[in-house]
Amino acid sequence: MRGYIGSRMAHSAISMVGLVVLVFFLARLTGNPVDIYLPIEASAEARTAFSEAHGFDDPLIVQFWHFVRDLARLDFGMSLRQDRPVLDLVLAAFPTTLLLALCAMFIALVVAIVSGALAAQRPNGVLDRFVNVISLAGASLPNFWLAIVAVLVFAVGLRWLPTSGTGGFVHWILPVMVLSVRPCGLIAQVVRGSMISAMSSAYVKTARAKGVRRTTIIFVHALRNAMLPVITVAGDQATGMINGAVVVEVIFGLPGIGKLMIDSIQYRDFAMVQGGVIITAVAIFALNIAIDLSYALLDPRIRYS
Amino acid sequence: MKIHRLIMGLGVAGMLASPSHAQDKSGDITIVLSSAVDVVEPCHMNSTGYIGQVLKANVVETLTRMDPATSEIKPNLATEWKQIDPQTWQIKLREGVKFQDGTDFNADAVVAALDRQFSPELQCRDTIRLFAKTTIEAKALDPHTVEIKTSAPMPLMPTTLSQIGMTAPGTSTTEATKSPVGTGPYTFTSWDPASNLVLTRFDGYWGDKPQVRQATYVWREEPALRASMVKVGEADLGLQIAPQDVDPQMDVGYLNADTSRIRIFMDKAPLDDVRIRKALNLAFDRSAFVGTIMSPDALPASQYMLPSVSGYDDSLKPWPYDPEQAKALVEEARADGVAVDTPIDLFGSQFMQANLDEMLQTLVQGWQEAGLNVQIRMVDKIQHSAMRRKPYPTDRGPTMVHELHDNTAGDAFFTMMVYYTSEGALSNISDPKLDAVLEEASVSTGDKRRSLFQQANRTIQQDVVPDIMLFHMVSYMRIGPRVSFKPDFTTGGQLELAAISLK
Amino acid sequence: MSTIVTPGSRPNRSAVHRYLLLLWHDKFATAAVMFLLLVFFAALFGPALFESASNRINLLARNAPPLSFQHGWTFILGADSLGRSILLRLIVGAQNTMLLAASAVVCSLLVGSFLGFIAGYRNDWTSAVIMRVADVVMSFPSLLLALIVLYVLTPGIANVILVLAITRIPIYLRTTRAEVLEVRERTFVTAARIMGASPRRLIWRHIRPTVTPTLITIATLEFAFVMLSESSLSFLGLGIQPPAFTWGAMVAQGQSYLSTAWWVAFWPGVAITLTAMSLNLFANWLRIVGDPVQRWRLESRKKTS
Amino acid sequence: MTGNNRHLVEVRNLSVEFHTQDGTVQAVRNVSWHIDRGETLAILGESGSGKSVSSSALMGLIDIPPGRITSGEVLYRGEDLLKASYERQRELNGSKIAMIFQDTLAALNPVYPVGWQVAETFRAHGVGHKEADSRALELLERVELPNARARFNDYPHQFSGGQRQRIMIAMAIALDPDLLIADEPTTALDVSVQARILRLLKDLQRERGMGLLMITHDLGIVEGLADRVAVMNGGEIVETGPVGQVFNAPEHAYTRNLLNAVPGRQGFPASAPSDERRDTLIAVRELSKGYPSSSRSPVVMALDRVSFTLARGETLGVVGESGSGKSTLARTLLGLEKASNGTASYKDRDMLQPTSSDRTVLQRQIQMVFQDPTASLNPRMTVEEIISEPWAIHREILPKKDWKGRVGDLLEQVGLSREHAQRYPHQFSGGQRQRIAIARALALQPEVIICDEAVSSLDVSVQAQIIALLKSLKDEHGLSYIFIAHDLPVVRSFADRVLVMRKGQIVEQGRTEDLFTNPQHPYTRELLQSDPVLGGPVAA
Repeated sequence: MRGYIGSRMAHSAISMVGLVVLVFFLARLTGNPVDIYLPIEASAEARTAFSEAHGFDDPLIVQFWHFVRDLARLDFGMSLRQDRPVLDLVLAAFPTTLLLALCAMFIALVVAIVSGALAAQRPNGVLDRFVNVISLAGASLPNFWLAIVAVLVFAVGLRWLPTSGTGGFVHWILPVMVLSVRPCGLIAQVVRGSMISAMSSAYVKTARAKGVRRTTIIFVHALRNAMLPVITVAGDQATGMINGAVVVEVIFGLPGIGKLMIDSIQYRDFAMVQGGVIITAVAIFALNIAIDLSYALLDPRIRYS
Repeated sequence: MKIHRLIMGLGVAGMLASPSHAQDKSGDITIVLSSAVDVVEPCHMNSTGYIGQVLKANVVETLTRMDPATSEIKPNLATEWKQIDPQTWQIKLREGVKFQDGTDFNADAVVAALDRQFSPELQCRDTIRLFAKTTIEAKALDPHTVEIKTSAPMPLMPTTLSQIGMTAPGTSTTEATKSPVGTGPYTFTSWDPASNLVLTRFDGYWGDKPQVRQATYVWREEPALRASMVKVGEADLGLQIAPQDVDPQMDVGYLNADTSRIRIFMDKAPLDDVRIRKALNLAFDRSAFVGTIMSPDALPASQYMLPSVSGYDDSLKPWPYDPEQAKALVEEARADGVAVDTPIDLFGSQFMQANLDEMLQTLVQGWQEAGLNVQIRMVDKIQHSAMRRKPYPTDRGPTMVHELHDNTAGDAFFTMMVYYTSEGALSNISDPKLDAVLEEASVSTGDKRRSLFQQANRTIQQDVVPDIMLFHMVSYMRIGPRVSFKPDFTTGGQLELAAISLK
Repeated sequence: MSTIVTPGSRPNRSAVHRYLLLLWHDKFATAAVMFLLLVFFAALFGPALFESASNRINLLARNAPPLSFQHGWTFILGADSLGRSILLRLIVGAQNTMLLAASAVVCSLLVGSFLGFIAGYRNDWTSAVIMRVADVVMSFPSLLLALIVLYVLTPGIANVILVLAITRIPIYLRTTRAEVLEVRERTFVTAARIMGASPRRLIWRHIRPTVTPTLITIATLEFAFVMLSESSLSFLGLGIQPPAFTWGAMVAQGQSYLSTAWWVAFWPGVAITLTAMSLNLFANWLRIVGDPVQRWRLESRKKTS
Repeated sequence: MTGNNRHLVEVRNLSVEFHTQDGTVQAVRNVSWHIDRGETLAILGESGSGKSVSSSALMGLIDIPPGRITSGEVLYRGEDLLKASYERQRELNGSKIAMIFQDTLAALNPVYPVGWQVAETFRAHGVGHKEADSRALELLERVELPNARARFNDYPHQFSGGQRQRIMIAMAIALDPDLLIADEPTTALDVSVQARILRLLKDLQRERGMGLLMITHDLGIVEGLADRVAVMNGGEIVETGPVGQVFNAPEHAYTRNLLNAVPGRQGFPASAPSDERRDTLIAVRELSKGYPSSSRSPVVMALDRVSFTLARGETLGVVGESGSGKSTLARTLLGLEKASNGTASYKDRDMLQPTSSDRTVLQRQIQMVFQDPTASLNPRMTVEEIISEPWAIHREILPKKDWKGRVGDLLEQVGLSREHAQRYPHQFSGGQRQRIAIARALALQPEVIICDEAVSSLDVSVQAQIIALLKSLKDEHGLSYIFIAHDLPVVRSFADRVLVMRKGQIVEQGRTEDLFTNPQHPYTRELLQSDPVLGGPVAA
């Protein structure tokens, strides 16, 4: 197992190198930041001075070398826009995204698993059809649409919840709800399919022959076996969220990593984009390893092979 | 399970963290801005709207100030000023003023603040914009008199001084400050670039004590959210409310100093033909936009500045709507062999104004009916900037760019030299006669200066036609029931807390 | 429980007729196909019939409400912020929407599954390289990648397709590889290998048909996802450029009117959701029909009911 | 409720129908049987005979839909379980009536430790966690699971098939049920293991006085274990009575056919007097194949210096228990595995590292028939596509226009009809599928066919038919077979020569008759002893 994690980390490291190279050069293809940071009427001299001061006039390969050299010392550089260390800013934004993703995934999983598992008890029954339609609809609604409607309904119309921003528990309800709709729909679909096959398996028959209670059969025997594909899809969704629940963060004014990265590329704050991508990639690689470990945790056959 | 506990914990922490309700909060207000305040360096505050809205006249003050009603320059931290010779100014300072950190405001402090503006590390946007290549040398003549020598004549020094913030002498000159200190009525209390910024009343302020005790700035990019926040009472002032969300009960519209136009690059056919440029202006009905896509308070524009700016010519009227004539002009040009069917690229950038997409699409439809083929290309902010300034990209066909300009300084100079002279960084005109007029105007003063600029404006609109002038733009501010405030065209760059009164 | 079907028990009908019958036995799929046909014809003929009408700006009818005939029958669904008929725009926009989503899905499906077949079949260094590249793309925030690519290139329809296709390739790649790894060990593949079947034949005749149903299911889910991503790009100002438009762009454009004219964003949202659901239902049906072992489920329903 | 005049369990006139792909199928019709405590009843039948349906009804395991009970009663101590509530059925399941299943790998939940699963029987019927665990451990020790205490928390896949069956049995007898149903409990097991499991069941039955309902297709088991037998065919009980009586004097034609189909029941054919020298087709010398099992432990030898020859027209049987290296041998010869050492040649062509032209010849001349015909036929191809695939691969053999005719010929050769060509594999029974697989193997007119457990998964009567088919094909085409099997009677009835393999080595080889009548190696003797047919009744 330890060897496995080791090899996974090695793979991740290789991918990370690719990612670093990619993000560095791709970002720099998007133009010189000087046109944003200086007033539009700035003279050519002022622009040259700005480029020199920030090293944008060095050949790309030299810039890359500086970047790699600093990175080796875990120095992600300074944000061009905010004039603060990139690492501080990224690490300040990351918890928001992480918490958002965790809560949304948790809610999505719970709702999806319960509804999907119950729907699977009678394939093509009334409940099954209902869950199917609702989850499909949930999976195909635009996020930003849902977000604004949710604000208009729950914050402005009913005045139950604050519109946006950070603060207490109540501030998280709307964004988390909005964010969880799509994964919930997708996961419910997977749970349903997976549970149908699990419920018709031989071990469920064995459990019935032993006289095990129905709820135990569904939620202990079948569900755990049905979880592997669910974890795969959930992991995929979680990856997307860690990469930034951009739309939700933008609309609700949550200072998360997705918004940070989108803003940064708009402002050509390259150090920031690089830092953001690297840190989220670390999180995503960690998540992938965690997913593999949870496969092993759920299924001993994987654990011992 | 753990996550659940985490959520609960968060909720509890949030409740504990919010300040106790027992405290008197009647003097506290919340203002919701449209973009994040992630920089608070005062030497960018006149070039970056949201920095100015937070800092200018609240935390950091200027030596002079402009009266928005008359565009006149009034004393502020300076009590009087005089021009000794074309390149020397003498300024008398107000006495008894202290910075928020307790240091005295005196001639040395002003010299330090001016020098700081020119620090190469800071690359102050205000300095780059206001002084271009001109340098200055400031020195203290006595504790309350400063002399400024400039490398080139600067007749508008008092106006320029209304845009330079006086930071405390202790402020770093090598890196952007993250807690600016000035002489203003509010101290910079706290700032979390991710979520909010708080200003608190400064008790040692030299002027009148304002009503607002504390102001919290938050930001939301989504206009509907800003509107909702004021509506449900989460904020007292909401800026940049989208025209479609406007509720006349709560929202106040005001000319925001921005004028929109479409600049024509006159170098390629068919745009090199003045008939085509006129046809472009005649082919749509400006008044039809007002109250639909544009706010009902927007004004069709004839010149690239507000009527209150010195140098504006009242006699000029916006181009009329005359589709027949537009069509005729195009046909005439076509008959003369002008390639009128060449597709024209119209560049725009979403961040510039609300409903831009819709406005441009409507314009394109009008031009299409006049027989011109224009296609919209929306680009990123940075590409938009690169498109607008010299040196211009060379590999392009006939091009037009939508742009906005605000002249809050009150003098036509700040518009005309940049946009309409051959040397201007954002100009595509090269007309020696016009250059001569503008050159003369820029060094003149008084009525002569004004009438020369007016003359130039007439030439531009009627003979050169380098642009399609659109509207003087309107912004809406949503004002909550607890406060009253009257926004004006300076509000885009300055939001004086002292001008807010509590009900 | 004899498993032999006596020959001749099924009347000899043409293949088309037989499939139509099979379709008729799944009422949900029938409804879905009918809706998809509607969309298909709209996409095919919509622009030719209504292109100019759908672009006619009429500021007087701005945000005209739905279910009102004041401006004519074409305004039954209301008008958008420029007074254009939403119904006509939905019909005309179907072409770009379908073209964009289908191209993006097909591109990523082809490239992703091709790489997946290679990675799965040749379990050597090529596989490792492909997987690492997939990891890089996976961990690169997709919206950020889209922004960068669209800043570098211009946001024309081809580039939007490119961006959407690139970011979704890993999904197909990983699924295909996992399936291939499993299917290539099945006995019937071994049997063909013993007979001397070439790798190409093994992949094309044996592995591909087994993997295809899974890929099709994913592709239909992805279809919705691509429509939504395109919408998000429009929301961030980087989608398809006017005067061209898609349903996603219509939602994005209408979202700023949600509090005053909900219908502007609502109808295109409904169109996206219905298309996504129909595709999903159709794909379920297709999967059953395409599998000789499952097909009887539809056939027997005809006998029993 | 404990009236002595009543049977422990009685099934009366039970009829059940299922909805399947071909519409409604009568799974059982008017089935009646009964069983008492301490008694062993065997329900004997081939696949699809409906032999498991009544026991499933007894435990409420028939899913509704697709199944539907149309008539009858299932009485447990006089109580009709078909009318029992879900909760009442649940109470009885596991505590009064228990069941063990055939495929233990599927029937045990793969993700929970075996101890937990055994203890669950207790917990489901109200025993506390601690006590359940300790009693589960006692049970595992009782069923002689080696190292039970240490392996309490291991998972099903970590045990061998025989061990898993012991775990299943422990689970079933936990609450001293009145009736234990064993549904094909030993089918997938090696003969020696099978013998031990059956002995264990018999002991437990004697010890606890349970009724034992044995559902099986294996006549040897019935003969060795049961008191009474009910023979089922096509959903009906065709004959029932004490085992001795039914087996010695079968009344129903089906029973007689079934008994006749069992290899060796009529005595074994004297193996062909094939002493004349025939040319050698395949020669294998010192063939070895090692797997590096893990970084630390030593190399596991799947094949250890194996040498033998196959002559033209000869049938070479390869026997041995699972894991003995039989299949690895086949796979290595076909180039699916790389040999670590040794040589193998086919008519002087190197089989292990053939040149590309040799490879083409080998691919044409040596074919294989697999154990599981369902898995070895691509479910998405029609029979015609499957059989003509070899020609699609080796284009030069047959022009495409002739494929259809040849497929028809081949289908007829293997006893199917031409019309079957357009069907899909799932529309055939197991035996028919195996015929299709054989037709495919014949398509290239090979000289050698390797049969890897080719008849193991088939019913006895079908098995006999397939063997007969193979025999006739051999005579017609002069084929040679390498016939891998674990079923000794089958091998004895079919092979000319036999290799006995154990742990990758050939422990003994010789002419079939010599080897079976006069085994030299102790392992061969042990193997023969365990076989229910060859070795005599288990209980004896």
